[in-house]
Amino acid sequence: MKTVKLRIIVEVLRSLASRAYTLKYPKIASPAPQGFRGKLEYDIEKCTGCAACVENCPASALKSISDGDRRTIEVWYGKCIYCGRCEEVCPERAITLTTTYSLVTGRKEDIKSSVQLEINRCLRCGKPVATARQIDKVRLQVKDLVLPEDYDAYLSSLCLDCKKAVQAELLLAGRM
Amino acid sequence: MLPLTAGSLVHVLSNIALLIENLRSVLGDRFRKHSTRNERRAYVYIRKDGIRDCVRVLFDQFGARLSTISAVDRKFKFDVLYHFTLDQEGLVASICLSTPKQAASLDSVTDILPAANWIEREIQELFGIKFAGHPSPGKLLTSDDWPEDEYPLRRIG
Amino acid sequence: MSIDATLPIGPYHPALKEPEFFKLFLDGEKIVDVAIRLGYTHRGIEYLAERKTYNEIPILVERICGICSNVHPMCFCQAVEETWELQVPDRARYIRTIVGELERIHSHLLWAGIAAHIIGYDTLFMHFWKHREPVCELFEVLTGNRQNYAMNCIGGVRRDIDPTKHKALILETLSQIRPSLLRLKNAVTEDPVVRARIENIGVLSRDQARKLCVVGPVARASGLAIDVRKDEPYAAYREVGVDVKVLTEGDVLSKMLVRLLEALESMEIVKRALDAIPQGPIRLEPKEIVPGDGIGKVEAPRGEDIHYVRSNGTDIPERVKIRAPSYMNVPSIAPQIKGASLADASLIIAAVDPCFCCTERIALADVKTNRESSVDFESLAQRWRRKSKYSRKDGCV
Amino acid sequence: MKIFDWSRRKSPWAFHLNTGSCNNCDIEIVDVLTPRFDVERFGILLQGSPRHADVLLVTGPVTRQVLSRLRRVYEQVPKPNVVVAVGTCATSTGCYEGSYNIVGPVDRVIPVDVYVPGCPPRPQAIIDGVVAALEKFKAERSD
Repeated sequence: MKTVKLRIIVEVLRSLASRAYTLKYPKIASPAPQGFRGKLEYDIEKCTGCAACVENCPASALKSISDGDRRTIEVWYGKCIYCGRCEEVCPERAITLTTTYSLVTGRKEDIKSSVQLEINRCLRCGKPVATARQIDKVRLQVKDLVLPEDYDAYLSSLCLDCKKAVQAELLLAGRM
Repeated sequence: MLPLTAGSLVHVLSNIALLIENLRSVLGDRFRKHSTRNERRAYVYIRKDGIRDCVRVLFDQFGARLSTISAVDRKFKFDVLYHFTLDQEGLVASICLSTPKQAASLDSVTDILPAANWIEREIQELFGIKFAGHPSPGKLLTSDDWPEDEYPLRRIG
Repeated sequence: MSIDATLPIGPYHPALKEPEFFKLFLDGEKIVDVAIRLGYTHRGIEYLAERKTYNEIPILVERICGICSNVHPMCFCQAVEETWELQVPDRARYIRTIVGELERIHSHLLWAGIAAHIIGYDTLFMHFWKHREPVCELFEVLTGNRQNYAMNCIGGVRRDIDPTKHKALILETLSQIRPSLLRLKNAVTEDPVVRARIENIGVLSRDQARKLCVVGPVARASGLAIDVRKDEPYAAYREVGVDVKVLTEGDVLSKMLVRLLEALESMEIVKRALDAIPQGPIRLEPKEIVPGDGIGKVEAPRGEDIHYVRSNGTDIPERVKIRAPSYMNVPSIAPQIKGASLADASLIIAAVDPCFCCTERIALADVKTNRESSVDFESLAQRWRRKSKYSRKDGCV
Repeated sequence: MKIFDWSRRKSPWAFHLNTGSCNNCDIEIVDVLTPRFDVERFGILLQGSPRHADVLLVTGPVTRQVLSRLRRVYEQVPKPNVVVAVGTCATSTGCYEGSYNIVGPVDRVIPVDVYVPGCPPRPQAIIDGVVAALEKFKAERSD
C-alpha cells in the first residue's frame, strides 16, 4: 500500500520536473515530417496527361476529362485517401505528395486542383488523338528506330484509324 | 512462406497423411480426393453430405481450430471451403465441397462447433446458402431494411 | 432465472471501434444473457475487393480497421504471394516484421488505455495514450501517416527503412517508452483498486475458448498457446523468434497482462529485427497473374487474421474472403458476460478488444412496467465508477 | 443571449458519431483529447450524449444500418450547432464508393458545415476543423 502511494508521489514529482508534453498547436505550427503523405501536387511542367494516376487511384479521386482540344486531369482532395499510388505509378514523376495536411474547408467542391493539357487532333480526319506532350514523348522514344522519314512529321500525328489507312496506302505505293 | 526444417517437415507430413487417412476411412465414398499444395496447406475434397462427420474428426480427434469458411460463387455452383487450422503443425486443412446454386443448402455444423455460428450466418446473408439446422439464422451484417431474397455477394447469371 | 429487464447498449459509443449493438438481459444487476447485432459498420469490403485490381486492394483492405492497418494488407499480400508463388525479398520481410510489431505496441497500449478509462481510472488512460503517441509519430516518419501505413504491396514493401536515420529513431522511441510501459504495467498489477475491478471478472475457460475458436490474446489468456507468428512463421519471425506469452486464468487481468507483456516482447522483436535486417531489394515486381487460390495468415494484435484469395488469371480477383480476428473473439463475450454484474459488462466486452467504451446513450427498458426511459451515458458510467469507489472503500486501499 | 453565444464559442461541447468508419478517424479524435494535443485546454469537451453537444463530429461513410440513427442523433442535437465531417469517407465516401451497403457521404443525410479531408486527418487538422466550426458560430451570431 505504501509503495503505491509512494509511486504516485514519485510520478507527480517526475511530471513536475519534465517539460510540458502538449503541443502548442495552433499557436505554434507543427509541420508534418519529411515523407508525409499529404496534399497531392502536380508538376505542370512534367505531366503529359497519360492518366496513369487516374487508372490506378483506388478511390477514384482523380478524373481525366477530355473535351475536344483540352484534357483536364483533376484531383479532388475530398475524395483522395492519400495512399500515394499515383505518386508511385506516374511515369514522369510529375506527382508528389507534399507535407501539407490541413485541407479544412466549408465547401468540399472547392478543394480541387487540375492540370490542363492541349490535345492534338488527327491531321487527316480531325479526331482528337492524344495530348501534345504524349505525342512528343512517343516521338522521342521512337527516334532511334528506323522509320520512314515522314513518320515524324505526319504519321505520328494521326489517329489510329488514319494511321492504319495511311500505312496501307504507303504499302500499296511500295514505300514501306 | 519459408521452408520447414527437415525434422519438422517429416512430422508435419506424417500428420497430414494421418489426417487424410482418418478422413478417408470415416467418410468412405463421400471422400473425393485430396491434394497438398505445400507443407502448410492441405486441401480435401468431399461430398457435401460428409461435412458433419468431417468436422467431428477434425475438431474432436485432431483438435483443429476452425479459422473461417469461405464461399466462392462459381457461376452454377458455390464452392465452400472450411479452413481448419492445426496450430501445433502450423497447417491449414481446407475442406472443399460444393453445392448447386439452385436451392443452395448445407448442413450446419454449429451444434458440433459453436464457432461456426456467425460464419454460417454471414454466408447465409451474403450468398444465400441455407444452413439446415442453424440455431439462430437471423440477420447479422446486412441492414434491417435489406431485402430478404437479395444476396450482395452472389453474382447474377 | 428470470429476466426482469433488457438493456440495449449501443450502437453508439463514441470513443472507439465500430458501433455494435449489445442487448443485455438482466435479472436485477445480474446479466443473464446477451444478444449481439453487427452491421453498423458493414461496408461491403469483400464486394468492393472483387471489383478492384490487385494493386488497389492492399489500400482498400488497409481501411478495414484503423488499428490493424498493417495486418490486413500484409495478410492479403501473403495470400496473393502464395497464389502467384512469389518469394518476397528478405529485406521486405524484415520491414514487414518491424512495422507489424510497432503496430502491436501501439494497438495494445491503445487498448490498455481504453480498459483503464472504462474502470474509471482516467489518469492511467491518459498515461497509456501519452506513451502510445511516440509510436504514432514514429510511424509518421517511417511510413508517411500516423495510422494508415500503406507499407505493403504485392511482392514486398513500398518504403524502405533507412539503416541509420530511421533505425536510430526507432531505437530511441523504444528506449523512451519501455521504462514508462514497465511503470504502467506495475500500476495495473499492483494497484489494489484496479486489481479488484479486473481480477476474476469475465473468465473464459480453456474449454470454452477452444470451442469458440477464439484467437490472439483472448485465447492466450485462457491458456491456449496459439500464435501464428510461432505456429506458422511468416515475414521474418522464424529468424527473429517470438516468445509467446500464455496465461491460464482467462480473466480480464490476464488478458491485460498478456497484452502488456506482448507489447514489451514486441519491442525486443523490433530490436532483434533491426539488428539482423539484411541489405537488398525491398520489392519484387510480379511477372504474371497465376490462376489459383491462396491463404494468408497473420497474427494481428487481436489474433489470427486470415485472408483467402482466389485468382482467375485476370487482374481482378474472383474472391477475397477476409476474416478479422475480432470476428472469432466477439462471440466469446456471451459465455464471459453471463452471470456477471451489470457494472462489469462494458469491461468484459472491452476486454475482448472490440474496444467497447462507455460513452453511450442507452435506452433502459423496464419489462415489468413496460416503461422505456432514455438514460444517457453519464448515469451508467457513474454506476461503473461507483463500483471502483466501493472497492476502494472495501478496504482495498 | 450574448452569454450563451460567448460560452458556446469559448467552450464548445462535442459529440462524436461513427457512421461506419474504419476507426482511424475515431482514434485520432480521441487522440486530440489526450495529452499530446489536449483540446480541453480550449474548453472543448467530448460529451456522451448528443443532447449536450454543440459540435457533431461525424466519421465514416453512412452505412444503410446507420442511416436512420444518424438522422435521429442529428435531431437530438440542440440548434444552433455545427457538423464537422472528419475524414475522407465522411466527406465523400472515399474508397468505399460503389458498395451495396453505403448510402453516401454524410452531407447526403444531414447538412455539414466543415469538412476535414484526410485518411485519417492529422490531429492538428481536426483541431483546425473545430476552429473553423467555431468561426461559423461567430458568423451566425453576426447574422
